[in-house]
Amino acid sequence: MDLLIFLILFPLIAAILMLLLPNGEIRDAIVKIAALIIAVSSVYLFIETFGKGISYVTIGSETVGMAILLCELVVAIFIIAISLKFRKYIVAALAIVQTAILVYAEEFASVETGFLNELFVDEFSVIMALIIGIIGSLICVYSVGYMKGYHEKHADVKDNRKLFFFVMFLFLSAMFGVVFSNHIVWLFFFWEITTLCSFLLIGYAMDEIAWKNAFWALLLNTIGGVGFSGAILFILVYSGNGDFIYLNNLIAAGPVFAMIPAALIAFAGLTKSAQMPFSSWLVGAMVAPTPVSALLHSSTMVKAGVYVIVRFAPIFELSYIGVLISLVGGVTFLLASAIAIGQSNAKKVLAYSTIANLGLVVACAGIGTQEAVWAAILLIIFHAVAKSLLFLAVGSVEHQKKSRDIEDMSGLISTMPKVAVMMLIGIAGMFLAPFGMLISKWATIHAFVNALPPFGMLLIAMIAYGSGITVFFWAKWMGKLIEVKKKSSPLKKEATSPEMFTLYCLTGLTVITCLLFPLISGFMIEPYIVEVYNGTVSQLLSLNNMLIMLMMLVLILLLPLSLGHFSKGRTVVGQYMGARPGVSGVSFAGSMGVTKEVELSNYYMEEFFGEEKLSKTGVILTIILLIVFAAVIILNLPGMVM
Amino acid sequence: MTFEFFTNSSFIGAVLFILFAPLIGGIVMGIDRKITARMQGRVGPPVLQPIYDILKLFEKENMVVYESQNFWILSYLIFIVVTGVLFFAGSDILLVIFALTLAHVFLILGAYSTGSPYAHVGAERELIQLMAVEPMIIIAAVGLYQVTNSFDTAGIIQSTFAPVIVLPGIFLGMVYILTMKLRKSPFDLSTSHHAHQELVKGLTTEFSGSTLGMTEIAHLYELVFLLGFLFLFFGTAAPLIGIAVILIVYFLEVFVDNATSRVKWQFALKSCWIVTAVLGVLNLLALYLI
Amino acid sequence: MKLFSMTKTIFKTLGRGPSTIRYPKEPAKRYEGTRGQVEIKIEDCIFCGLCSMHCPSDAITVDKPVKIWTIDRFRCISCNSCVEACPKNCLCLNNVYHEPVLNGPLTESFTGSAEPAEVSSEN
Amino acid sequence: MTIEEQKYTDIMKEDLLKNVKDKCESGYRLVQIGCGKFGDIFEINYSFEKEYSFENLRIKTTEGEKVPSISDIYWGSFIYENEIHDLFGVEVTGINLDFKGNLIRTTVKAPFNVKNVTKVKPEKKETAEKKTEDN
Amino acid sequence: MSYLTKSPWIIHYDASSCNGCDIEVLACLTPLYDVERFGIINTGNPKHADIFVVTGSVNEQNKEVIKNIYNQMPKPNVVVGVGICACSGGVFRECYNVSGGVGELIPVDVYVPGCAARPEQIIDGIVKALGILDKKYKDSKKGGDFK
Amino acid sequence: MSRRIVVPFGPQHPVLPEPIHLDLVLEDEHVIEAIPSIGYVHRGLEKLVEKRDFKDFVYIAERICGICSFIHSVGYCQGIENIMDIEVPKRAQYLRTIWSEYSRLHSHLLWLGLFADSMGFENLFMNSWRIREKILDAMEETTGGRVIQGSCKVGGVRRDISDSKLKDMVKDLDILSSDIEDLCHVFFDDDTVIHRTKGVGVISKEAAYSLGAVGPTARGSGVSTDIRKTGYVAYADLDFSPVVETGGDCYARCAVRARELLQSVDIIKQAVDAVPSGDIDVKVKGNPDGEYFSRVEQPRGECLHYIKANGKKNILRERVRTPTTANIPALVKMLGGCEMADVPVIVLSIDPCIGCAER
Ligand code: SF4
Ligand code: SF4
Ligand code: SF4
Ligand code: SF4
Ligand code: SF4
Ligand code: SF4
Ligand code: SF4
Ligand code: SF4
Repeated sequence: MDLLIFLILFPLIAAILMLLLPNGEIRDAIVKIAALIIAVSSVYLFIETFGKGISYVTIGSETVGMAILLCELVVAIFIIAISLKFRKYIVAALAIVQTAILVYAEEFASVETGFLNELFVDEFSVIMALIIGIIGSLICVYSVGYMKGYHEKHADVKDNRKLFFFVMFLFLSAMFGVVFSNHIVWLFFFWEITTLCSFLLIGYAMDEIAWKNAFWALLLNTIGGVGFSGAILFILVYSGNGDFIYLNNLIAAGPVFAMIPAALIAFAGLTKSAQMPFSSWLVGAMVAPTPVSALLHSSTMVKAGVYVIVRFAPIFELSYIGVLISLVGGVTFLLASAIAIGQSNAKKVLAYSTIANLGLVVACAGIGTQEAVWAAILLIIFHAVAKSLLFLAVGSVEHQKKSRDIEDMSGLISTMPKVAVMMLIGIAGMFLAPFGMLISKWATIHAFVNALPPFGMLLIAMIAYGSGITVFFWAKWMGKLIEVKKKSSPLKKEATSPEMFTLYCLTGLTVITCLLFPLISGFMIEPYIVEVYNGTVSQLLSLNNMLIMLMMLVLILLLPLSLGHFSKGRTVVGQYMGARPGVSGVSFAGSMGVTKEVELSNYYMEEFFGEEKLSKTGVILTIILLIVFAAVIILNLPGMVM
Repeated sequence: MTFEFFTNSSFIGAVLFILFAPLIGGIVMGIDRKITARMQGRVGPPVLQPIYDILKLFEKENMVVYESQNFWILSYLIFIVVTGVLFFAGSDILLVIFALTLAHVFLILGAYSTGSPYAHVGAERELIQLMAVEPMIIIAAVGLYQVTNSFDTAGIIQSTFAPVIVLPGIFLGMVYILTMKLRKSPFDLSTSHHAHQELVKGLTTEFSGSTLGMTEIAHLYELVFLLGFLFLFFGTAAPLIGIAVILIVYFLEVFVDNATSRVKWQFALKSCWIVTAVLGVLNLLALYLI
Repeated sequence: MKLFSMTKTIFKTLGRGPSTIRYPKEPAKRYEGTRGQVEIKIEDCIFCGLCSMHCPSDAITVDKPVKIWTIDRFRCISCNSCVEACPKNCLCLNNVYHEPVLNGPLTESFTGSAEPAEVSSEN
Repeated sequence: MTIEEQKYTDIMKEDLLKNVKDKCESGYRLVQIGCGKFGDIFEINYSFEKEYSFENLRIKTTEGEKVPSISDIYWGSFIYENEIHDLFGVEVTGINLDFKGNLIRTTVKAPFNVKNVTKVKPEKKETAEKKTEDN
Repeated sequence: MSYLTKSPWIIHYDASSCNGCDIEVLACLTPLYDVERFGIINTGNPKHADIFVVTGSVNEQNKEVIKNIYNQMPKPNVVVGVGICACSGGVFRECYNVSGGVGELIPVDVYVPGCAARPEQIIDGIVKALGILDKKYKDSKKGGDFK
Repeated sequence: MSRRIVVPFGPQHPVLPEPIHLDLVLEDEHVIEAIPSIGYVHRGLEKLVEKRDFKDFVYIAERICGICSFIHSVGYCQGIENIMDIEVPKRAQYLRTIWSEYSRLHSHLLWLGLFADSMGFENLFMNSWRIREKILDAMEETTGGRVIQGSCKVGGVRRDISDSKLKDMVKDLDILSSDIEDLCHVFFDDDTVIHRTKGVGVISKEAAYSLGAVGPTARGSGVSTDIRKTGYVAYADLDFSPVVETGGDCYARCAVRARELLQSVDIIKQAVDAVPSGDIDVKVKGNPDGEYFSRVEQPRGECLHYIKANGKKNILRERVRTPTTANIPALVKMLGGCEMADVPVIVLSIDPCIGCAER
């Protein structure tokens, strides 16, 4: 399977090319071509491996292994150096610890690891690869248009687009690495690269706040990194032979041995996927240019986090460790959703909703049953598509309106109809039946009712409340988009053509994934589950229900046709304004002889859903959960040692 | 047990619902208004008044702020019908709930789309209500599943014993929620049947003629659906008791409507969530002890 | 502090039955003293104009030379002032209200000849 | 049969604020401010009450003169002062909530400052004619 | 008979009335007179209303308000002027700020004279208005004025 | 970007029987700013004194407002009588008292209904008004008018009430008071009512006094002021003391009015017991010359009629300062920082009567 290697290396080559090319048409063209190649090859990978189950690739070369370890060290040194330069001593210390553990494990562990089957691919990897390959590269295309505008508008930010595109492609490369690695040290290596990339991208503007947030992200991720390296240490120290350094072997070993490393890696996954109490880095990452946010949120970074947790899900089935992870996810889902209500900054809303959705994935993975994993993977897919669409749409609006505030998107349907409609579809994809996320939520509920009582019920309660909350903040946003106070003619050009192209593609994807969801489920997720759980899957959602969903979707797609009917023969009158005199449009004669204008803002209810209060609650709750989590691990350790 | 949409019985259920729900809903609402009037010392309107109202609305001019508002309301009506159809055809109850939410979101979007201050506040309040009731409904569905081991209404209704016996808390919680769903005082926050003291007409301020008529029809469909939902707690195991209890519950709703002032949204939200937690979640957890 | 303190009143009201007067099926209730509209015994009128002078809303016009007494029903506020002012007691206020009309103004003229009073409604 | 003794104190406009302040400090509440135009003189009454004892301060002013607002002393006086401005055209300076002639909006500016503003002959209904009469 | 006559919804506005007629209009809604017997509901929103009940006379300030309400009522609709003030301006007709009855501003279909108009009279007036409403509906259907 | 919602509240709004408007600036539903404005029903009737004979002006005075119509006519007549030094017969004074208190009953019941409606308590509204109809019946039977009584005139009253009718009226009132008590119980005790009224629109005693609030608005804040205590008409002979509550919120203002209902019943009973026989009016000769501030206590509080005359048939100036005008400054203060849902409740809690405030 050279394709795997190609997918990892090609973006890397593209990245290096980016460093060499100057700003301009040529580079833009190359970005597009490279993106196309990546997307096509990921699709090709899908076709190649379709129905083949799991397959392995052996590099088998000591040199590559050593090179990876070396690179790992270089990355570590870079992180340590830059931390020291900016006097972030804790980050440096953590990085040192993590590297030390790794080096110790590699060099002094008593086992010979060998190099065999370092890479692998199965349905889950392919799904992830498709997400990375298609959505990730679309975001790169979008960046071509966006970054030009970005620098026109932000004269104070140094134009470092070379570096920008370099890191973007590097990121893709690392992500492919993460999902294809079977060798855990390799996995860790790619993992660290994503940390580094995100650090660089968040800090792109290079001003004080950007650096601050970048370091914050780095700090939390290195905490996770320490956990990860702990897992490697554990494996190498306690396993009788080196086999367990391979993911497939480790998972096959079952909970008795794998529980602790799985838990530690899952802990790293929690940090990377921005679960509470680590969620703050993702919110801080909003300072980066919008494509970066889109990339971090939809197809890379956080997805790496949930990817590893879902990978280990079978280990967690019906275990307390798993329940604890689920609860962390559940609490995160509930509270992050609630916080989103109080936000009017579109990107922040998206950020919190990402955190919340990942929380749901984590909750599913922690439960670890077949249905739960099925739901988790569905969530990952739908979330990636819809979320990237939303981020990019927000970015385009931001360019036009000079604001990322939802309140400023009022009446967008009249000024930027195309983007607004796409945004509406994206939002619908996030919470409405019969669109994607809702299907997943449905599956999640089905999964939880059968999970480890009574925790399943607790999680159900969280979902129940959380879904009410979700409806609120998405629906009010939709409302804002279509709320036209006064009709105005649409902008001629809503965004640059690469931007529009990306948006169209993603909108199409959002709809298509919903339409094809029975197929995706039947041909990709179910085989994976069958394989992992060594058995047949129970009917997760009956075909009937899927058909009904499809019919609803078709209905929704058809309904806009009625608009034609309604555009005739209606009497058009202005809004009801209390019959106030002096009304023209939405302005009216107010008290004291002043003419006022109607303003319509959404509700934010900060007395209930204040960011500070809720984050604090979430952090405290999850820290308690993590302490219990640590206690369980430590209690389990002695047994392992013997 | 499993639900087959295209079987005869579910098809009949769906068709019956589409045809007769507005009529039944209209009569129930008419009786509601009659009883309300009596409680106020008045004679009240004819029992068929709600139906006259709707027929009248279709005779009126359709006045709009923007034409698109009609689209949202049409979608609202259609998806309320879809909700009911799925429900009475015996489909997955979670799916039914999601369809209901979808329908309401359409209604809310319809209100938003007019850009009117009163409709706007009404829409926000309706959203708050939606958020307030959603948890309870989902928990009710899960509770029913726990008892009957089926998510399909067709399966739930055939339970060998009335689920209400082990789900008393959830049933009461649903009754509490029902007040909000029926937009009755003390929870008639977003719009109301008579003039609304805070919002004029709130949500529906900018709808007129056939558009308003459609929301009213949707309202009737929803009423029948909600009563049907309550019936699930009795099922075929105790149908007569079920009907009797539902009648009593409905009378109580009318009574409560008459015996309370409107509360503020803060209270509405808090109380619904607390009721959900205390009656709903605890009931769910208690199921494990049995 | 209690919920549903309205219960007693509600059930009392329910028990008592509606207090509605089913007007127009039932006749309207009226009292003897109810102030309705001005009536004139035109035979007795001497066209002195006192009523007109004391009418707070200038509803009455009196044309002495041609002996026409006119009242604008759209102006009369049923205040009884004219009745009290009339030296001949030829005015009175009955207890019947004027019924709604489709268009106005609504003036009624009475001519003081020996002939029966002529009532006309001009537009 | 006087129920309440009528107490009037005529004061100079310049002393108004001082006198009002005295009233305020000795615990009176402001009952009303009322204006009347008699001849060319505007008479403004400031009525106060304390424990059912009812007293008036009265100032006189003419067209074009300004009257200081007492809203710094009695916050609620704006309602009367705006009203006097709107109906009589007396300029009151320094009102805390100045409606700028929009409290009571009238067809005729400062109607109480105009003689015979009402229609003389009730038959004449047309607004146009009414307006010509106003002048 | 169209259904309009079975379910007339009203909107009430106090042009410059003295409250006397207003409270009588309100009294019509209350138990003793209970106009809901005829399907009448006080909607308070012009866009839902079929009958516009105006009390009091028109003055310079509320002219526009009355017009706004009238213009926001979907057709067919009728206007009922309640009270002498709405008919002609009543006792206040000569006030400088009163320009006269409501009929001078918008077409009034039924006048209910009286000061204050009695609830029974108002009911009569509304019943009369229903006939006109029906007629307007039929005419409009012939003419196809609206959809 | 601000999170403001600007709502044009009124002039046409179902909760407002009369037009006023407020420019509500909200954040969520929290009121940041609410500036009221009036001016929609200004007729300019004070100016009519130039046209109307001072005796006929009473018909206009009573149409200043259809609710305390009667008390307005008392206020006006009393002013003229004081200028002209007319001694009004005792029986007339007692009848004026009785009708005034009936007006208060009718007005307070009306208000309780509207107030209940303002918080969406429809049944309470209906039941208040159901009871009120009984009061109106008594009014119509004795004066000839349901809301515009037209039975007060300069020099006395225009109609007498027979003693037997007076007795019947007291009997009816006894029956009514049990209904009224049931009703008041709801306003006092019901949780949902308390939720809407307690702590809403608070105005302290000092603020109420210095803002010049009158009537139940002032008394709800603990300011004991009641012009009836000056002893006009027959109040000097009757035993009562102002109803005072100290909460300063909507609940307190509501409680004041609810308790005043029972107080009025009591006053009427006292008056009926004490009503002397004799004439009901005296002949009025000549024209007034002088000025007078006539103060009466309306259901909404102190109302002031200032009359200045110069011996002509037409008086020079009639100024009416109505309770609502006096309460508007307090209202402005109450509205700051409330919830949107509270706005109708607070506005109604001062029982605004715009008709007379603007005249
Ligand atoms: S959208 Fe915002 S961050 Fe992006 S370029 Fe424009 S202003 Fe800058
Ligand atoms: S819900 Fe409200 S509007 Fe509807 S009937 Fe009841 S009180 Fe009236
Ligand atoms: S009745 Fe009197 S006013 Fe009339 S003409 Fe005779 S004397 Fe003159
Ligand atoms: S009753 Fe009054 S208004 Fe009517 S005509 Fe007589 S004096 Fe004039
Ligand atoms: S006052 Fe009497 S007699 Fe004189 S004109 Fe009038 S009605 Fe005739
Ligand atoms: S007609 Fe009479 S009661 Fe009606 S508003 Fe006019 S003055 Fe008042
Ligand atoms: S306070 Fe109100 S009820 Fe009383 S007279 Fe004035 S307007 Fe009428
Ligand atoms: S406020 Fe004025 S207009 Fe309104 S009812 Fe009272 S007196 Fe009449």
